[in-house]
Amino acid sequence: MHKPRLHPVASFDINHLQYLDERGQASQALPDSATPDLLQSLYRQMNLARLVDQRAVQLQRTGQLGTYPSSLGQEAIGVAVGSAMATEDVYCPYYRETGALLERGVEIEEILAIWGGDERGQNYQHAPQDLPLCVPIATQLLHAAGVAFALQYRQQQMNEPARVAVTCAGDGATSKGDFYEALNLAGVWKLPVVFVINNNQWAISVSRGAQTASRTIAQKAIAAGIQGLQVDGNDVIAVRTAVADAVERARNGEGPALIEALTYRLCDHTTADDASRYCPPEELEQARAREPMERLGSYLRDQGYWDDGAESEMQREQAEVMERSLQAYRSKSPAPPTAMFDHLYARLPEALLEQYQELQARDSAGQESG
Amino acid sequence: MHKPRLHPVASFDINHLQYLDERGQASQALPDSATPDLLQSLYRQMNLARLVDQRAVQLQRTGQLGTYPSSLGQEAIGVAVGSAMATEDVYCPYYRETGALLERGVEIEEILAIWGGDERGQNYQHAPQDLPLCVPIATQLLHAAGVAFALQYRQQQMNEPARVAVTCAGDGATSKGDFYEALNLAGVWKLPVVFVINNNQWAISVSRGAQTASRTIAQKAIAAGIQGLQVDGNDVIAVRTAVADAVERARNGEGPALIEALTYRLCDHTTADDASRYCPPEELEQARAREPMERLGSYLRDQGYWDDGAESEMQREQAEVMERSLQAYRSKSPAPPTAMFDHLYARLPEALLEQYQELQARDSAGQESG
Amino acid sequence: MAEITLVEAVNQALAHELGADPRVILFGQDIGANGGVFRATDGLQKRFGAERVRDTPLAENMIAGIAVGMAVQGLRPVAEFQFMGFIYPGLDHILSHAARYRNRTRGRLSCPVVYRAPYGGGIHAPEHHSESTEAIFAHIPGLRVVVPSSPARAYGLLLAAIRDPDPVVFLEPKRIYRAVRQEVPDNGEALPLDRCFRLREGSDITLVAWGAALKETLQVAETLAEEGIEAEVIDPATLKPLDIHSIIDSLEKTGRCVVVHEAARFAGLGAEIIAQINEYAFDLLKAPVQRVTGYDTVMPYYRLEDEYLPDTGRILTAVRSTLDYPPGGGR
Amino acid sequence: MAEITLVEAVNQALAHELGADPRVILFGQDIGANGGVFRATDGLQKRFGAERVRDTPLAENMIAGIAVGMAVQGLRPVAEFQFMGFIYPGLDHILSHAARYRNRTRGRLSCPVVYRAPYGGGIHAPEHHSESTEAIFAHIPGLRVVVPSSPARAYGLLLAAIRDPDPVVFLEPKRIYRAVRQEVPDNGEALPLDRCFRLREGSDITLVAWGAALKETLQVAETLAEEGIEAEVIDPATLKPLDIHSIIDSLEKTGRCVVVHEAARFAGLGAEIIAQINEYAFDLLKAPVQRVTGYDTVMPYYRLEDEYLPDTGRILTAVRSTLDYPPGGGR
Ligand SMILES: Cc1ncc(C[n+]2csc(CCOP(=O)(O)OP(=O)(O)O)c2C)c(N)n1
Ligand SMILES: Cc1ncc(C[n+]2csc(CCOP(=O)(O)OP(=O)(O)O)c2C)c(N)n1
Ligand SMILES: [Mg+2]
Ligand SMILES: [Mg+2]
Repeated sequence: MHKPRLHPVASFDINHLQYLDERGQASQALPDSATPDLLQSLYRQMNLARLVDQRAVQLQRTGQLGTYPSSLGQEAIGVAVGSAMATEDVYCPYYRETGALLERGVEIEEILAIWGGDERGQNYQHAPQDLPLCVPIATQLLHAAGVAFALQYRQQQMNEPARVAVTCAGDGATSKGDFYEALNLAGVWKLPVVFVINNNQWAISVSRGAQTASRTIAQKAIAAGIQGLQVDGNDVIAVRTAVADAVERARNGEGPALIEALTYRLCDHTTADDASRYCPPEELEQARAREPMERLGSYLRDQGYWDDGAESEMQREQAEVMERSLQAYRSKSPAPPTAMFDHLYARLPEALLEQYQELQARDSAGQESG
Repeated sequence: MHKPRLHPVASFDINHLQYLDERGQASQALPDSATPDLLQSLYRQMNLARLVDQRAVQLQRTGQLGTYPSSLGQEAIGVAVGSAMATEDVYCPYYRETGALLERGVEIEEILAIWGGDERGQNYQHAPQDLPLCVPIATQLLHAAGVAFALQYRQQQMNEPARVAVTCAGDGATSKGDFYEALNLAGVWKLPVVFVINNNQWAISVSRGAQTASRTIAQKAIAAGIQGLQVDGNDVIAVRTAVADAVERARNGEGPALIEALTYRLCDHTTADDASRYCPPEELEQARAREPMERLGSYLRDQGYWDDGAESEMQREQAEVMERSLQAYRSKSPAPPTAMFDHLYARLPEALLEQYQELQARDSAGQESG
Repeated sequence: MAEITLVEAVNQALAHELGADPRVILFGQDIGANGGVFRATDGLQKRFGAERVRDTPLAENMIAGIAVGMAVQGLRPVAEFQFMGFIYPGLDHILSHAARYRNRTRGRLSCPVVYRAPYGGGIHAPEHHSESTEAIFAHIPGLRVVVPSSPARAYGLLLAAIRDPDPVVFLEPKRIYRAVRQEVPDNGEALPLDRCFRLREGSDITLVAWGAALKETLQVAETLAEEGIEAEVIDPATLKPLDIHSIIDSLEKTGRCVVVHEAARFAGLGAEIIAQINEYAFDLLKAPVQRVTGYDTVMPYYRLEDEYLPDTGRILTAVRSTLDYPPGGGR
Repeated sequence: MAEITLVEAVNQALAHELGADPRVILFGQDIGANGGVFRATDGLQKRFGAERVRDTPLAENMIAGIAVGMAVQGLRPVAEFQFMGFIYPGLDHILSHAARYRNRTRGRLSCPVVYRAPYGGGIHAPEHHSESTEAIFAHIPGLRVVVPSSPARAYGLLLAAIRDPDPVVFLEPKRIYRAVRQEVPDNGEALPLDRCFRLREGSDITLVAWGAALKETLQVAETLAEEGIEAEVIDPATLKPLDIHSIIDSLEKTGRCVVVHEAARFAGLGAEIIAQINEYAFDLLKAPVQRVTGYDTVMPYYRLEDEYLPDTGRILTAVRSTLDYPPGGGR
């Protein structure tokens, strides 16, 4: 058949960013922002995230916590994202976010409370503007777009300082309309929002390849006419640099960005999952070799920024912090049954008074007899 | 700031196809499929679509029809799409589809019945597998993906011949999650489906530029890892060629495609709309010069495939067809009130019997007294 | 003072709040230059700027979702859905997030958003343009569901909805968008969201209806009055949380009740009202409460629309048999 | 024969229909190699192939929508939503399309799809994993809504749902997925979708409940029996269309009724049942019908979950006061 002549009307490139390779060697000169102090702090925070994850899984196994989603192997993403944001920016997390939450100032016992079945954990004492953990996949991406609009509006109409919304989601989340609608709106309204995808290759048991035929997740930005970049998600320096750049651009009114962070879920999806049912063990093994902690650790040691002394000091300190948090978590007295009505509306509507009183009566009866 | 080194990991081009330029001159050699017969028939069908549209708008103005969406200026798309499909393929339309429906064998009086407030119009007598008109924006795109899966499944599991689903939507529809979810699934499941976007620059009063920051609609295919192509939507030959190619590829198991057909809505959104509230008159004027009928007409005349005689013969014939259809539409007796229950379920559930009988009683009471 | 229609009263309320509160922003499809397909936002973009009265891309899920983000970050978003039939893609964000943000964060964040939509049938529109599924929203804890039935109530209730610290689904009965005109002073006075409106006093029977169905319900009350039967007509207006006590108070007088709504009967809001009457006023009841509603089928295309909607004939029949209960035993 | 659980009965029914009808296909998130998060599809992909038991990308709106396309083109899709709380993004396709395709095309096309979802609380799961919003679906004309409450009924009703020529929302009470074991012969025999099941005979009071709430309801019936009070327990199972007549028949004997459901009370299905009892059995009623339900608030995180769910104590209280009605007038 005769081939028609086509006129190119648009062309696009998708790029990948890496600073530290799998062996912890710099594959290019590090950015100026990567000071020893920063790198040490990123290392510490990743370690803390991993520790919290481990203990949370143990708590779940011993019946002291509900279902918990560990972020084993993906700590670089959360920690880098949290670290790249300014305090006054607004974080819109999904649920696999221990590292980022810790960076944002959320207390360990708050994180435990959330997964321990207690809404009070979402009442972050030190991150008052950040959104709560979001369970319905990808919905937080639209909330982030809305938050970004509010920030933009408050800057432009109410003379407030420029702030940015940052949000995370998994690779599975990119299949949901919310993802695309959020990117599209962010593009056309030029919203100050940064979308970070934790591409850990799995959505529970569904592999990255079964989610989408697109070669990269980053290229999905093209559909919305926004910036898209792929980063090595096990290289905390690459993630932090990419996110910090994107946040700066967003703050300067240059619009949104999508960042795909390539990593691997080195754990079950949650404590309710059994990845051995579907995850090829070889793949897991290979992925282990690329994980982010050792990579940064060996770079730090190579550079003389870290040693055994620093390591054991950190482990001791963090173990203590964790222990205190566990105590706080365990000793928190339960909310009364009526708490389920306390924040449903700003004020309890008259129509609900009877139900409230029924719960109240049950509670005092329970306390008397109990 | 030091610029990081980025590695390109993917690149993409979006192309545009045109055969007939705005003045009706061939901008490249026509495809073999563009025989005089085919071109004449496309011309006729576009004319018929325009005639039906005109009369429908008149009917609405005189209270004989409900709200009606004309496709003035966009006839090339529907007609080309209908003409590029095989009879046994399945068409999944939206609502601005007069041209395609006529090609598919839907009766003019059926189209009028639909907009005249009568479900019986959706019971196409001559396109039994095609989907009904779809009002909720973009939802038909997912139905088309489902249909395509069924066709693929029936071919592979039940040894039926290869068939293809073809679906259309507007530029506004590309902002809705359904659009993206359908493309993404089609890509990853390699479904035999062709998505055609009538990019008429408006979604009611919202301009193409306010829908999305993406330079083209065609590039949205990149997000799903599928083929995307932009065509001159006022060039019926380009649209037909592109759609026919895509249908063939889909039929051969080569997967889905997205085709953006660039055109302009030369009319109000529907008879309930007043485009003068938002549409710049200059823009409309310029767009008029690019409309598809005159373009093909002048090409046909230049080539000696058409003349005044053929034109008046066609107008006479089509006027007759239209008149007969109008008669049929007007003379159709109304459905009884109980019809609203006749096809709710395959069999009327007992729980609804009372309501059915109430309607029945009202009807006979009405008929007796009336 | 000029008399205005219900849809003009909506416009007046929106304009009032845009003027009064810089946090208020409006968005939706075609609400800008076009002024909304029903002109509810006519002229507002010109007056208040395109930043505050914004057209969105075509995605209801997005509209519902960004409203949540805007509201939790201190704005007072008022989102328009073009028709109630197009809210469904946005339900997830309304039910799973808007309704829950305050509760989820123990009051740290809240979601004062108003989701507006024209609702109901009777204007001979295409499929999906005639929905009345208020019961879906009314089932969801954390939401308020409000339906005005006159220009004055549209104005006062919409002001209240925008000022309310929690999410409100505000459903506008489009069949009566232009049915009556009323003087509605633009005085910024909100109406309460926690009680019924008694539109007519009477002691023989209580008629409960909302939105456009009040038109026929009030007509029936007039017809009855000519026969010396005095119907009390109650418009709950705020369907959730529902002020059942005003209805019960009325039943104390009448002991008889008919509920009228356009929505399909099964699991419609009429059922809840009957359930609560059963619970709170069992001993007062002299006859079963009857429902006059849309049928339990898809709202038909417009040729049969009038057969679907409750009309005065059906309401009258129900009223008479309620009054005549027990059959033969008459009043 | 081995005794199986409710979730195993679901698996058995799915396997049976996959084997019997080549048009049946299953899809959803993690239903393939993983066998579903509750293992409802365990082993089915291996047995019937990845073409017929398919994992989908993560998009419920897509799942709901493609099911429509598959069904109208001759397949018998069975779509799994991972939890009821994640159906909402797909509601639009269920309400606006699946429920309407037959009607819209005057029977030319039809939509025999089954939308399955685990539903209800009580398993200490995170937020959104404990929804009971069956009333939303029950309000929608054109749907069937089915809730099994035992392994045998899960098997028979799911077979019927898959074979039904119209769309069915099939809600599986996950709290009792593994609560009891029963012999369930794999004989391919469907149960009817148009009538209630009487789980216990009695003439003193009628208890209506479905899904997991039947567990406590039946326990209460046992407790009452020890006191010589015989409760009749009715499981409607098919909530829409509802076989009200079996309930009315029971009321002919008992004159008293309590409805139990996990869902929030306001505009829940209990209301509809009471409304119909009011309509059909007004003169039979010796006491107001009471509802024991979830509270009208967001299902709390799991620490307070048990306070939210109806328990035997609350049911007993309601039963006793219904039996003792009028208060003091006692039986
Ligand atoms: C709307 C919705 N559907 C389904 C689920 C159940 N679910 C929880 S996590 C998950 C997979 C998410 O995968 P991905 O987005 O890649 O994130 P990851 O968990 O891998 O970090 C699913 C299906 C949910 N939470 N929300
Ligand atoms: C879900 C949904 N939202 C809103 C509408 C109302 N509406 C009908 S047509 C239309 C604009 C569609 O624009 P586009 O997709 O570009 O198609 P066009 O009408 O221009 O052909 C809108 C908003 C609808 N039908 N469905
Ligand atoms: Mg993942
Ligand atoms: Mg358009």
